[in-house]
Amino acid sequence: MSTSLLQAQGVAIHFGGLKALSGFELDIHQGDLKGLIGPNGAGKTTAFNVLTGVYLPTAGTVRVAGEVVNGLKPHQINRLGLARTFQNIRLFKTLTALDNVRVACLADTYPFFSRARIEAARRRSSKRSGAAAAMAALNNYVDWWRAMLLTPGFQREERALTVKADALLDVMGLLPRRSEEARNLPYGEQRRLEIARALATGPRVLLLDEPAAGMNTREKADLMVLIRELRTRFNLGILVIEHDMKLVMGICEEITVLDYGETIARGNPERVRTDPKVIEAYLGDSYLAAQGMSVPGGSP
Amino acid sequence: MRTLPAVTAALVLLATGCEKKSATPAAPAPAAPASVAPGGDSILVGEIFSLTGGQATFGISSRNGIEMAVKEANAAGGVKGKKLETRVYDDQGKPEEAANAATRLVNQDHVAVILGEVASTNSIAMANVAQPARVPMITPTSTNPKVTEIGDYIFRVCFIDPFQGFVMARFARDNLKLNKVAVLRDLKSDYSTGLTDVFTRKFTEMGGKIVAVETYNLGDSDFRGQLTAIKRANPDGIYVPGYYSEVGVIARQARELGLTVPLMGGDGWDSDKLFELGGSAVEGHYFSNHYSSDDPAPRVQKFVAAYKAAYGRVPDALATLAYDAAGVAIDAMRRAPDLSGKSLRDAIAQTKDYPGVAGVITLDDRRNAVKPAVVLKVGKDKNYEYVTTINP
Amino acid sequence: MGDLVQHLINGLAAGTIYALVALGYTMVYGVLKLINFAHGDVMMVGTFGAYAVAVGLGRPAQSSLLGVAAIFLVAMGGCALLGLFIERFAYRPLREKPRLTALITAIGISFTLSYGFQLDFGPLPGAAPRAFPEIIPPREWLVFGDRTVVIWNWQVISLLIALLLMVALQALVYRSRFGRAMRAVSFDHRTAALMGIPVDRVIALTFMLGSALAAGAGILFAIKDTVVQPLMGLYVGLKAFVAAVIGGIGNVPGAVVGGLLLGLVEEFVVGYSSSSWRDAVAFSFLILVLLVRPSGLFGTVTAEKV
Amino acid sequence: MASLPAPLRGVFPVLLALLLLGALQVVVGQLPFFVYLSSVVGVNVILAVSLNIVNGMTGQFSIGHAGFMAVGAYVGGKLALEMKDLAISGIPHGVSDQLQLLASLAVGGAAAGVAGFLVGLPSLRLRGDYLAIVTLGFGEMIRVIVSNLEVFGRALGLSGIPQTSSFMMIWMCVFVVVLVARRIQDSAHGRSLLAIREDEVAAEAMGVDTTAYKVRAFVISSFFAGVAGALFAHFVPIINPGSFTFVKSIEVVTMVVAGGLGSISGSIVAAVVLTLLPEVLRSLFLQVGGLEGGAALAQKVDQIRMPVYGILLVILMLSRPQGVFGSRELWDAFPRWWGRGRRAEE
Repeated sequence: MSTSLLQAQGVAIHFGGLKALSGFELDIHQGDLKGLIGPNGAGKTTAFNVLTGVYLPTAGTVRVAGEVVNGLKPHQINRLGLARTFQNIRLFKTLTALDNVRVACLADTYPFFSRARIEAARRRSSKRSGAAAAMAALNNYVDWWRAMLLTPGFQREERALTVKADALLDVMGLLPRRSEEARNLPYGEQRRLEIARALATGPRVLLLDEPAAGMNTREKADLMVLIRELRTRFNLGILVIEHDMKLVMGICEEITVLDYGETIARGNPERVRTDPKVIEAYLGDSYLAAQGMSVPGGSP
Repeated sequence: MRTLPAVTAALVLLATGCEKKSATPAAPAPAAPASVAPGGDSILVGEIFSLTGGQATFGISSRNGIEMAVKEANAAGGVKGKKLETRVYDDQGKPEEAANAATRLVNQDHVAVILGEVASTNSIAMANVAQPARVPMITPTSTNPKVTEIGDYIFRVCFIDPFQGFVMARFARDNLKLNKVAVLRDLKSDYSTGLTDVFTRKFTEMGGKIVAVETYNLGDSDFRGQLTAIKRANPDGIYVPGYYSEVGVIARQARELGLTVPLMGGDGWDSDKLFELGGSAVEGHYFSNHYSSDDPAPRVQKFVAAYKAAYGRVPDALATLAYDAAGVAIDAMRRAPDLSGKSLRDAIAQTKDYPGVAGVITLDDRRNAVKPAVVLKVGKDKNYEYVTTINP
Repeated sequence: MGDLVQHLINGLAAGTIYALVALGYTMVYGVLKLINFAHGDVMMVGTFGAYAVAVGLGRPAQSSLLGVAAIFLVAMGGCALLGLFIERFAYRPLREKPRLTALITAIGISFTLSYGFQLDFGPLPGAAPRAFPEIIPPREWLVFGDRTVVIWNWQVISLLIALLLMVALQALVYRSRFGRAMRAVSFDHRTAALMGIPVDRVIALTFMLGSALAAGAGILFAIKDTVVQPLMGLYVGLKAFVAAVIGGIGNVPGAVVGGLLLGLVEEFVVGYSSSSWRDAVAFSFLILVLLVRPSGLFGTVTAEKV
Repeated sequence: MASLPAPLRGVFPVLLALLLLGALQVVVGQLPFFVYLSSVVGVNVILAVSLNIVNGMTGQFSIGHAGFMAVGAYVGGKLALEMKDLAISGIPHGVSDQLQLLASLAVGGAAAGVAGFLVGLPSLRLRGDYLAIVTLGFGEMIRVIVSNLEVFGRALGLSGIPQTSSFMMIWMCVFVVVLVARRIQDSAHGRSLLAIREDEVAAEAMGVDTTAYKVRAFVISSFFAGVAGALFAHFVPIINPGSFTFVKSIEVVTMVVAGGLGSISGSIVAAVVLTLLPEVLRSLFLQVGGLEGGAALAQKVDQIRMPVYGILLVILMLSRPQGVFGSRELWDAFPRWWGRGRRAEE
């Protein structure tokens, strides 16, 4: 199979005495569509935060595209090809839909040093290469000047960015809403805008944190189709956190179940569904009482 | 990167292509005729003082002094058949506001003469506006030498900082016979720095020794750290060339820490507030000043009585000098052939033996008044005792 | 040696005031997560109130036990009301708004008070400093050697008051019902409201308490430095904030320790270097603490929720 | 303007402004008080617009802007003093003066930019109110350091700086600052700044190097504050530490907040109005109030300015915390007229 795009090995994170996550393993390749489930407070979002660099793991390693990313900042990890959405939608509220996506469209122009050259310098020396950082910073400063002087090249790039962003909005069915402020969009559209924004960073792996939360049945069905479509269209590996069992079971090929930070089960949907530990975790929690409806019969 | 050679070339060109400016550049055209008041039936006198802020009593006293001089002149029939009128602006103690106000006085109000500022920083700011506009300016109490150096339209009716430092150094050495003196100066005021410099030089020249130099910031109210450090040096006296707003508190805290040696200062001490803030702790200390209200000379006593009647208190030096500054200006207006800036300037420059309340005023060729200074001792009943006069 | 001890005493005396003001800062921050920028100016208003009462009482009465009590009570009570007023009309409407909105409001109030008091019309005092009456007649409490070290009665009284208040506040916060309510509000005021805690009242009371403390601190400050002036609150307020942050904002003993520490540091900078660096050193201290240990010396670390 | 060829779009507005301001210069050159007042207004506009880049666009609350203005004023002023007796050969003195002015603006701005970098690097790790207090502390520290340096004249400050600034020069600077602020706002960089303001965590997750962007915004903002300071030094005859206290910082903050955080045009309007208000009130009192009462009131105008700023801040926060303009722009109202309004282009 292809090389691993996102890999977690023995990842643990402790907050004071609380073990929020321990012994977490994950491996995502191109074309994978995996799920991460568990009761409330099981550590799912914590796992996302560790993978994307918001938290530094206490133990274990995270690799993105083969590179160890422990200690890198979220934006650096993002540039290696990992993008995410948020459980509690975190759009740039007062920016338009278009601008939300354009923020994430990283300009691929490098006025002084090519991206390849910077990468080469970075790989040659240690991870934190001064030369590479200097080159990137210089690039960026020059780019600011181009923006201030409004050079023809800069105008061209801006137009290219807009075209790219429009294309993504179109994919997510948001093109008619492009000039709307994000906060004014309905909930479902906000969720889709978040995905569009994540895609704009050009990821190879996409992490979706409860993408269907707050959606009605119809919207959820559409979303399932869309997620599958995205995977093939953008050659992605996808990891989904979801409360809606039906959705997860419906699209994921492999599911990892967390409880109190421990991985209690892993496997294909059928195996996970029948795993006694999983059933206990959900039943033992009052979770099932509240959410149980969704296990067999779909959402209320 | 292509631009780099071009930039370098430009820099080199700049570096090599510089020459000394030949003489002074062509004088800017004088602003609109400054002398004629808009109404035509009155002459406007501009005033700028700090009426708010920590040293507001200085500004208010000065304003009162000028007000009195103007009233007296108007009562005596005005000048050239016209009444005098004042236009006062508050600069809040800030130089940029002083410059702003001066610009307003010159260009909008078209005043004949500008009187103003106590703080030298602000006077310099004003002078830089008045000079190019050719509007004469007289500062009553700015003692920094730089003020009148700005140009030939800028005058003063008081002595200058170096003289005050000189006076106190001589007094400390000759009269008080001090050997070791510590200095506590205000960092935020140029006045305090100026006095300190000259005092230090003169005092050392005369064989004394400066044993400690400590600093504070205008607006502070705790000086124990500095005073404790001074106490360690065990001086015979402390020179505190600051403003009354801090000196009173300093005196109290010095006493509290067991420092009983005399404090010495300059005209910045001169305010009723000194007694209020310092209480009994300020008694027995010395400062140099422009005049003494105890002076039995009739013109002094007449002024003191009139001022007391109008404002309910003994005039301090600020009020007196402001009164004199206005007097010099009015006297010059009477002597000048017309009220254009040029004529008025010439008339002021020719001031000779003008009988000011705070001494006879003769302006020298650097437009400074040559006057003696008095040393006063702070007395028990909220008064100043005249100690001696020191001549330049 | 003698001057070292004297510097220590001076520093402690100055630090005591910072500590007292910092207590109010830290309590308000504790419940509201608001840097009450106007705290120092509330202190100034309280001090002017005390000044007015003391001058009104006149010479013998102002330094009698009853007179001093009256001065403290009126100033602290008046400030409590002022604090209540500010909280009710300026901060409460903004409680659900971004924190910066409240901070800007606080800055606005601070400027209104400190520069408003500089005006010289109506009952306002004008800019010139005024001598604060000697309501605690200064007496030497201890004198060492040939007056190389002098400790005054008011220095001891202030320090005792500060320590006493620290203990009392600590007990209030951790031992009383009201303190429990305060801590609940501090933790999450929405949840606290759901639990039946009268959040508005708790916050208002905390504000009143903090403002009253500020007035008390202001009077002790005025006794120490013998002057009152409208701008006195600006810098003391800032320094007290620095002290509160050093001690760990929201932490009662931390505020006192931070205040005393800052007072000592400033005193030694002034005594052995130059007063020109005093403020710079105080702010560098703040920046250093925030960068190295953002939760202060006694604070606890909290992780941000994503 | 939309039909303008791309290479010209960058410079065209500048050329246009140059012509327009040149023409205006001829007209107003003879009105010294107007020129003076417009200089004060211009400097305040630059300060407000530049602070808005940090406080409005990036959402980081700095209240130490006066410190950077001080750096620009002192460094630029000192350079001008050093060059005072020099002129570039081969060109008229007037032109040489203006070139020297430009040089001192650039150097003053650069020095302030460096100061901004040094301050921003550590402090921008902090958020919200903590950042605010730390910037205040840094602003004061800069002032203390400057006022302790012998080369900068300590308490007396610098005087005798050639008064070579002109109406045209100042407003050209204003124009350039506004233009740059607008172009940043309309560029990928500006969108990243806005994203940081809206949600720092999300921006970071979308690949925006938030720390670097914040520092850059801070540097640009400080640079322009330095330029404003250097300009200030060229029309105020004396600069001293007292002009750059945190009272000045709060004045600028008031302008930005009143205009609306994030609105460039809001900052401009607020800076103009708040600077002119005391002047207008003063003339009004002098005109209307009769001689005695009017003059007395006119004197009070300066006193009541600071408390009025304070009350203004409180009222604004309570009634309209987003400021008068919110984050909208004046030019959004006339997209066609302005050629390429932000939304019209999209």
